[in-house]
Amino acid sequence: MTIEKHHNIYTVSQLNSEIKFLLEDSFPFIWISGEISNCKMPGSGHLYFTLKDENSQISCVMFRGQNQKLKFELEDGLSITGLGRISLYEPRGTYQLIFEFLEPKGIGALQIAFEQLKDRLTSEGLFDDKYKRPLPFLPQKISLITSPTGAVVHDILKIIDRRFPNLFIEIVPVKVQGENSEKEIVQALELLSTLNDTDIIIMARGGGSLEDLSAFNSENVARAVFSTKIPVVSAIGHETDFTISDFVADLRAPTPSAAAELVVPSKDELKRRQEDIFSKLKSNIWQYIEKHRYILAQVSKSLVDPKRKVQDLRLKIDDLTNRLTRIFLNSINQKHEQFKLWNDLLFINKPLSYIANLNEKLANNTDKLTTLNTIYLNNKRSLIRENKGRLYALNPTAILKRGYSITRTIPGADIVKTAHSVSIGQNLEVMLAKGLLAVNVQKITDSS
Amino acid sequence: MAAKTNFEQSMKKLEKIVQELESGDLPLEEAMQKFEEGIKLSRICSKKLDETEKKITLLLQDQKGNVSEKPFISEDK
Amino acid sequence: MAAKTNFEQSMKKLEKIVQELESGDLPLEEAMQKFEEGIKLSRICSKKLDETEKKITLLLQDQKGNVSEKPFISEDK
Amino acid sequence: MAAKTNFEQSMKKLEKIVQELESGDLPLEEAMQKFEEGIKLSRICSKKLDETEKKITLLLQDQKGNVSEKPFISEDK
Amino acid sequence: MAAKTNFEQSMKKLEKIVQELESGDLPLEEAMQKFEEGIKLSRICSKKLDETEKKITLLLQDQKGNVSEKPFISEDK
Amino acid sequence: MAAKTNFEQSMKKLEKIVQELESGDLPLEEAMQKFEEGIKLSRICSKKLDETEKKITLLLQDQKGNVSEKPFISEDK
Amino acid sequence: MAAKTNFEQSMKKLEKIVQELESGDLPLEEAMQKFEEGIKLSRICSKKLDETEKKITLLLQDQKGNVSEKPFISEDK
Repeated sequence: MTIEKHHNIYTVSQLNSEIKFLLEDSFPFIWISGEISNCKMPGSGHLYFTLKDENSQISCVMFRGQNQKLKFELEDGLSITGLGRISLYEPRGTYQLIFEFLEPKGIGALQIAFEQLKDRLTSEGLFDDKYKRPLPFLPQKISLITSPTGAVVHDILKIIDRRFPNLFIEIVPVKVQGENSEKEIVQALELLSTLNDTDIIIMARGGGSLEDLSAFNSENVARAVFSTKIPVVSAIGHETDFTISDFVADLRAPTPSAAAELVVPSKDELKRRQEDIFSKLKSNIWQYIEKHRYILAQVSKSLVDPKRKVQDLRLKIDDLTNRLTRIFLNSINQKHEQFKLWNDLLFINKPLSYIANLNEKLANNTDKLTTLNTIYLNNKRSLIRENKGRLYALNPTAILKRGYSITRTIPGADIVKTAHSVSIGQNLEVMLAKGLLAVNVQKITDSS
Repeated sequence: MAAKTNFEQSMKKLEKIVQELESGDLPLEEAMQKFEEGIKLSRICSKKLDETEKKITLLLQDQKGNVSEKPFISEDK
Repeated sequence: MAAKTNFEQSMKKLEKIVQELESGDLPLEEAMQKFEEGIKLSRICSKKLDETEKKITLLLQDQKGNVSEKPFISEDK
Repeated sequence: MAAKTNFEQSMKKLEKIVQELESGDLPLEEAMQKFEEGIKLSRICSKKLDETEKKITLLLQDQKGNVSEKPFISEDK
Repeated sequence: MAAKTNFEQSMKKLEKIVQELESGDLPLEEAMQKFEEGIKLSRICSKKLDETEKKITLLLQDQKGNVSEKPFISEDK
Repeated sequence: MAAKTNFEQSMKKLEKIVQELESGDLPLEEAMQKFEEGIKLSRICSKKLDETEKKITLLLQDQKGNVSEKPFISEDK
Repeated sequence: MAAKTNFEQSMKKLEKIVQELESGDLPLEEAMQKFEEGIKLSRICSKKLDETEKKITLLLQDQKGNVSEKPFISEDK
């Protein structure tokens, strides 16, 4: 307000901009309490209302993201305490409170202390996500920091037993409220951190007032949780109860029972999952084998066996052999025929006809020869006969037929012409016409 | 320690192997290797589930800082 | 040994042989040789699968302590 | 041995001989020689085919352990 | 040997002799000589044909393992 | 020997003798001599013809004894 | 011997004797002598012819192998 008296002339925008800077820088987060009035929620889902006390009022908004987390209904006349920041809307020069957190009024100093501690630890980075450790998927030892009596431990054990019966659960008994509770919790955390033989720590407590939960909102516990080497799950109160421990723990469970569920997986489920995947593994490997067997069978089936080729070739060989034999036999037959022809002709022309001719000619000549011979001989013979006949006709002894006779000496055959040419006693022969006489001279008469 | 073998990691690996086998594109030897590994992983997981004995104890520390353990007897049983 | 031969390589070879034989242009001797090799490869592959199957069965038996003969093929169909 | 003779070459020779006999009027001795060679080649080829068929049967038999005329078809049907 | 004589040449000679004998102008001795030679040639040719036929029968018999009187001629008709 | 005598010459001589005997009046001794020679020639020629005939018969007999009349021709008809 | 006597000369002498006797001027003794000589000559010639015929008969007989009294005339008529 005093700024307007300066000489500097601002433009409205400059002014609003500087005011915005001043306001927002001065009131980054403030806790404020007052009574709600004029509460509206248009279609945008943002919550608009006016916060007032006896003398003043201020426009407020809670954006949808935040107002959805509200654990109670906002209504006119309700007194609330909330955490918000001042924001100036430059185009209109109006300012308003943007609430991050709201709760009904009446928590008082504890709540404020809580918020302050939370702010401090936040700025220190204790709640940073980077410090959040992952929980073991399957813890084998669970350390439970809680009261050994009461429903909480019972519920947790029951749930764990149901989900995973064979787990090692270690209970670190502590007071969870009242005097020494903070100290015991811190000691328990430190002890577990020192022993370092557990997989996870659950800090659990049932629901209660902010006062009841104060140990879990203490800075000591928060720092103990933060410095623990083992992942810590906080399970304090009911779903709506937030504690500092919740923020600093590696995981906040809305309830102790939920913590048990979050920390311990269901053994049955895991077993089923393992079995499922194992049977899938088996079925996949068998399928793999079957697939490859099938492929092999397909390929092997396509392996053309050359029997068909062999049969084709057999037919071809038969054909060639048949042709070969047929042609060859034909040619042989032809040659045979040819041979037979010449052989027959040779026989037909055998020289026997020559012989017949020559025989005839020879016989002719021979006949002629013998005939000529006969003729010749006959001629000669007849000539002889003729001469002989003529000779006989001139036979000087022919006169004997007329009674003459011829006397011849013996021997000597001299014709006796005179008587005295013979001597008595001489033998003579007398040729008669027919026959011869042998005579002896007895007397000689000389006629002369 | 058994705790060193991570159940979840083994399951992840196993799942990956199952997928690889499902595709059917692995060479036989590799598939077989994968399968063997899968069997091992599966066995590890199975074992892992039954490894721990059920035990509920109370961890106590006295004033002097001595730590002791004693069985927890549930009050309502 | 047959086991040393890479299954995939044998399958590749077998496939190639099948194609070559399918083309039908091979001289008898070559076709015969190819066929023989094909049969051998087919046998090698089959044997390899048998061995693998045996191994699988043994592995599964180990785990369960009792034989399970290809239990899953029929289950998921 | 007869098996060493290339089958295709023998077939070619046989074909050539048949053509020679078909085309011309060869003198008896030559024709006889050709015929003899042809018959021999025919026998060699036939024998080769017999051997090949036997081998095929044996190969198929080997694989199954018993004779099967259509070895693969029957398996996956 | 008779086998050495070329069949075709013998046939030619035989043909010539037959023609000479047919002409009928030969003196007896020459005709006789020719005829004798013709007979010899005829015998040579005949023998040659017989041998050839025998050989054919043997060849065909060899191939079939049993005698077939009408081996090929009748088969393809 | 008689075989050495040329048949045709003998025939000629015989003819000449016949002509001489026909033509002239030969003295007995000469005629006798011619006649005798003629007879002898006739006998020689006749013998020669007989021999030739016999030889032919023998040749033919031989030929027939081992020529087979229709060896192949009849088979394929 | 008588054979030595030339047949033709004997025939001449015989004719001459016949002529002398025919002239009739011869004394008886001479006539008787001539006559007797004529007779002798006639006989000689006849004998000669007989001998000749015998010889021929023998020759022809040789050829035929048996006696034929009228060998040629009757045979070819």
